[in-house]
Amino acid sequence: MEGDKKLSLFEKIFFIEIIKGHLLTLKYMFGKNVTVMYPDEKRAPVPKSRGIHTFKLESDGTERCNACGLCAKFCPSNCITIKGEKVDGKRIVTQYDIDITRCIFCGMCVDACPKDAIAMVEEYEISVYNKDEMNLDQQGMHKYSSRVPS
Amino acid sequence: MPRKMTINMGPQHPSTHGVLRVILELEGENVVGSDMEVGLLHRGIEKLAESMTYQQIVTLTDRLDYVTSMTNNITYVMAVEKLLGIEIPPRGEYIRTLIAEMQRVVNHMMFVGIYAMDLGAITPVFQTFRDREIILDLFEMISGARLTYSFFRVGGMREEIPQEFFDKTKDFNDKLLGMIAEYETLLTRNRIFRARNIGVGVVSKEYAINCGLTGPVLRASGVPYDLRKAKPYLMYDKMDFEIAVGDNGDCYDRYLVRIKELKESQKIIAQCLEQMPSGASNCEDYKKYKIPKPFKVPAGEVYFSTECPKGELGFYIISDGTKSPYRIKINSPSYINTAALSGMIEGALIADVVATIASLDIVLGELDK
Amino acid sequence: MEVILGIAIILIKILTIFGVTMFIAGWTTWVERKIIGDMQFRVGVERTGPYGLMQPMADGLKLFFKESIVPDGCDRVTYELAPVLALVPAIMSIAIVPFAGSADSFKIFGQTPFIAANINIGILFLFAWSSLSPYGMIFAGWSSNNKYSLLGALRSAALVISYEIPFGFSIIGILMIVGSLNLIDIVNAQGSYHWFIYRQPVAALVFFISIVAETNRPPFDLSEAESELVAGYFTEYAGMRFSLFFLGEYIMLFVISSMFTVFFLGGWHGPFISYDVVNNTWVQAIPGIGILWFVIKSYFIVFVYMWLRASLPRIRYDQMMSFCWKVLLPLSILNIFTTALLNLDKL
Amino acid sequence: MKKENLKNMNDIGAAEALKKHFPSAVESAELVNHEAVVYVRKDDIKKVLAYLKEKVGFEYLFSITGVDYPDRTPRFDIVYHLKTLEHPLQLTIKVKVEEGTDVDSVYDIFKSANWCEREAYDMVGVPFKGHPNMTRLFMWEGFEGYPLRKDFPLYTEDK
Repeated sequence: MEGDKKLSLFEKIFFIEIIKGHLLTLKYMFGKNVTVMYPDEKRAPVPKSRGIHTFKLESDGTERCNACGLCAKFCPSNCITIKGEKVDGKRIVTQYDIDITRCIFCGMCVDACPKDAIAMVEEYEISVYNKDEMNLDQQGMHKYSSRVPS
Repeated sequence: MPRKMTINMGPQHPSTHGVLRVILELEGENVVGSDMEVGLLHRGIEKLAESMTYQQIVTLTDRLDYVTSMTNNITYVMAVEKLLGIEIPPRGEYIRTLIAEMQRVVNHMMFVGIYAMDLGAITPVFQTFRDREIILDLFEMISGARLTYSFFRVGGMREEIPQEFFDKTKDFNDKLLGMIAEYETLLTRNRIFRARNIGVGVVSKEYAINCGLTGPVLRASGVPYDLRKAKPYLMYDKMDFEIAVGDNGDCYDRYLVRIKELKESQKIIAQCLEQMPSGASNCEDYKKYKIPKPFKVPAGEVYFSTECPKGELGFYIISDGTKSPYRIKINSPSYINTAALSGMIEGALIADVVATIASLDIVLGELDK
Repeated sequence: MEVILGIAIILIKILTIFGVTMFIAGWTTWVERKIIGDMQFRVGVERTGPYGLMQPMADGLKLFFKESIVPDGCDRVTYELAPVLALVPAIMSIAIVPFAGSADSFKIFGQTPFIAANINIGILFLFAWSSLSPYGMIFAGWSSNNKYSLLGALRSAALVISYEIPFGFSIIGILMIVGSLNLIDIVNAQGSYHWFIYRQPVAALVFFISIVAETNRPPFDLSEAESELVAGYFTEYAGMRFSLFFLGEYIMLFVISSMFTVFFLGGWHGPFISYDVVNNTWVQAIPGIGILWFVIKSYFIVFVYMWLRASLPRIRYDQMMSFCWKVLLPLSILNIFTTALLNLDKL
Repeated sequence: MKKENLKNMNDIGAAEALKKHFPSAVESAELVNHEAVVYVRKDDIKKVLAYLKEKVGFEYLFSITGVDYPDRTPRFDIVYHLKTLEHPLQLTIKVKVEEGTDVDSVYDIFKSANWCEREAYDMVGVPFKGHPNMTRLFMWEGFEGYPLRKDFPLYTEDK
């Protein structure tokens, strides 16, 4: 193959290929660093990024979800628990839990929702100190609602 | 009479690429025998798939070879499409070709970096990760994730791709050859790198075929077999590219084959972008296969494989006419390549064992399934 | 009175040099992380203190308070002895480093040269101590009852007999020209401009390669090759014992770099120097600049070490051995003969 | 069925030619969704695979797997996938195995069968006779049951 040619005697004696490599690293040394200084400086979020889940709200601030349960059914890792009841002839959701420790952020719940009631925002800093807090409940699903256009 | 020493390389070892356990019998530093233990990352993907619908299994394929999720997705959805008898429009096929080649670039960049790292050179890994980041950003732009994309769906893809993606890919592609030249400056001609590689971990042509090796490892042994040419799928029959073939089947050839494939991928990406047709990218009745409704697949069976960056990834799907497959068998390249490792490291030194394992480019998620 | 003053001077020298060297060794790790980080377009340490300058302190503290794990089935005495054996030769070698000679007009207490022990067999002293440091590795590898450690130790033992010979032979040419084993004499023989690096280029190359192997630095870090042997001979060490190995390595790095400066780069000589016609010697025009030159030159060599680490893959140990025996040794012998022929008049 | 003829053949053509050559050993050869599936009698599998490798050029065995049909006797299918490297031909060869019996190992013909057979044994519990190291591959020693059998539970109660 192409790179298989033997080193010539000239190259061998004067370390040509090693010197070339060293010049490259020296060039890097005076070049720009690519590190993103994470906590101080963050990457610009990608709008479509699949981060934490949130409810999409109607303009009057009510949930769109009617507890049909398709998201729970289509979740590959079975991490959504959903319960609803009928109030004034309209189904509303009474319990909505996402077990974030099991969630694989595949976005299938978003795709599955016929009401377009759930969305994922680009929030990725979701670590907490207590494992119990990794459960996203109905209250928590409102946290980033303002970030998604209704 | 020299006394033998048994040394346990892995599951926790810096250069076994995860949780591969290699048990080496040593005489001094020479390997006289070896055995392997795998399965420490076995998650039973094949069993899980039997209880999931065809759409949900896409998320499982992400977690096979987590470096090349896109090609896994493509292979799986194409297998199901073959079983269903769906055709997708040319734009969809071009997009799949384009993304498969970008994923190959990502994988081979990873290989070059990690391989150099295992041989003790620490800068290439940062070079390649720096450049890989650009493609990951592009993938994030279209799919929303950086590693486990779940982007392709049976009959099409999750979302339409914005024009910005193609423009940025073109910018990246124009710079790709320069990036490859940078990696090569530190490695290809370097005398220490060559001394560590030439004649190490040699696989003869016959042994390679007999062991069923795939991908760059097979081609480095002088077998010009590439599914993209042998059984063209997607748009590969319209692309102008060469198969990289090695001569000696040693680690150095495996490295060179991958460098050559990087350059060929650059050519394919350029052609894809140039020829990209407009129109729909999902199949006609894509609504039928969209997510809220699980679809049924006619009974039968199919084996479909594509040339993934690491080799031939095949899905053997048996369907019994329900919403979930009856049985899925994943034929993964890392698995088949690792099985032949024992024969390659016979008589080698420990340093050669490390080089050989790295040159196979294995990912344990795929090996253990 | 003279005796007491002499002892006091020596004690001051010892304390100063010891303190300064420990300081230098610690912050060399900072320098290394910064330089290699820059070469890989990273930032390197930057969280502790401005530019991460307090990082060595933090590392030291952490290692100091960390539990020192003793593996089961180890040979306790050798296990405890090994880190000490790795550190002591490095510290002892500092004694003969001539930071600045009597020619420097920056003088303390009269004519005292800036060297802890100005002995006339300086080179032999250096060789004796630097050859002892592999014992630390071998002890560590053997006693910690770990196969990876043992392999690392055996590698370092195999290596030490390979590189020590070209290491010694490479400077015989210089000794023939200078005619003295005293390091100050060797530096003075080079003056400002007659550095041995261009009078003895082959020797310089052989010596440089040997010292990289001597200090176990990449690309010759076979005995601690982390991708093969996990961490080599100190796999089982943790806490304070590990930090002794670490300190030993970095002190040795500095000592050996300064030896390259002494032998090939003209020691403390540099620009801003003038010729003292009355005493027929070279003196530094600016007081104290000799030490500065010495440190700059030594740190250039340290930089080259880091540069090598950032650019090269690791060599395999059998290739290293055959390289030492088949290339370096003949080259150094050839160098001795050539030097002898060219300097026949001096013999 | 000859090496030279392969050029003009498709998968099912090759399968039918194989049936013609081994009328007794090959039970059926049919096309299932584009795949040429050949059922071979259990005792003849080694003979057929050796012939395919030596004489025909199907030299590349890349997958052996077991499929469980609990309602059928014989209960298991062992599926071999073979292909040629010169031509785009591929054969799916199946063997029916009853629970408690074993199949001849093809390890001495194809080295790639080493792990594939161990995996098939591990997953559905069909042992291969003549394999040098017939132990579990993925699951640990002492693991009870065979995960890819249909009667192996997917979920168990947490304790």
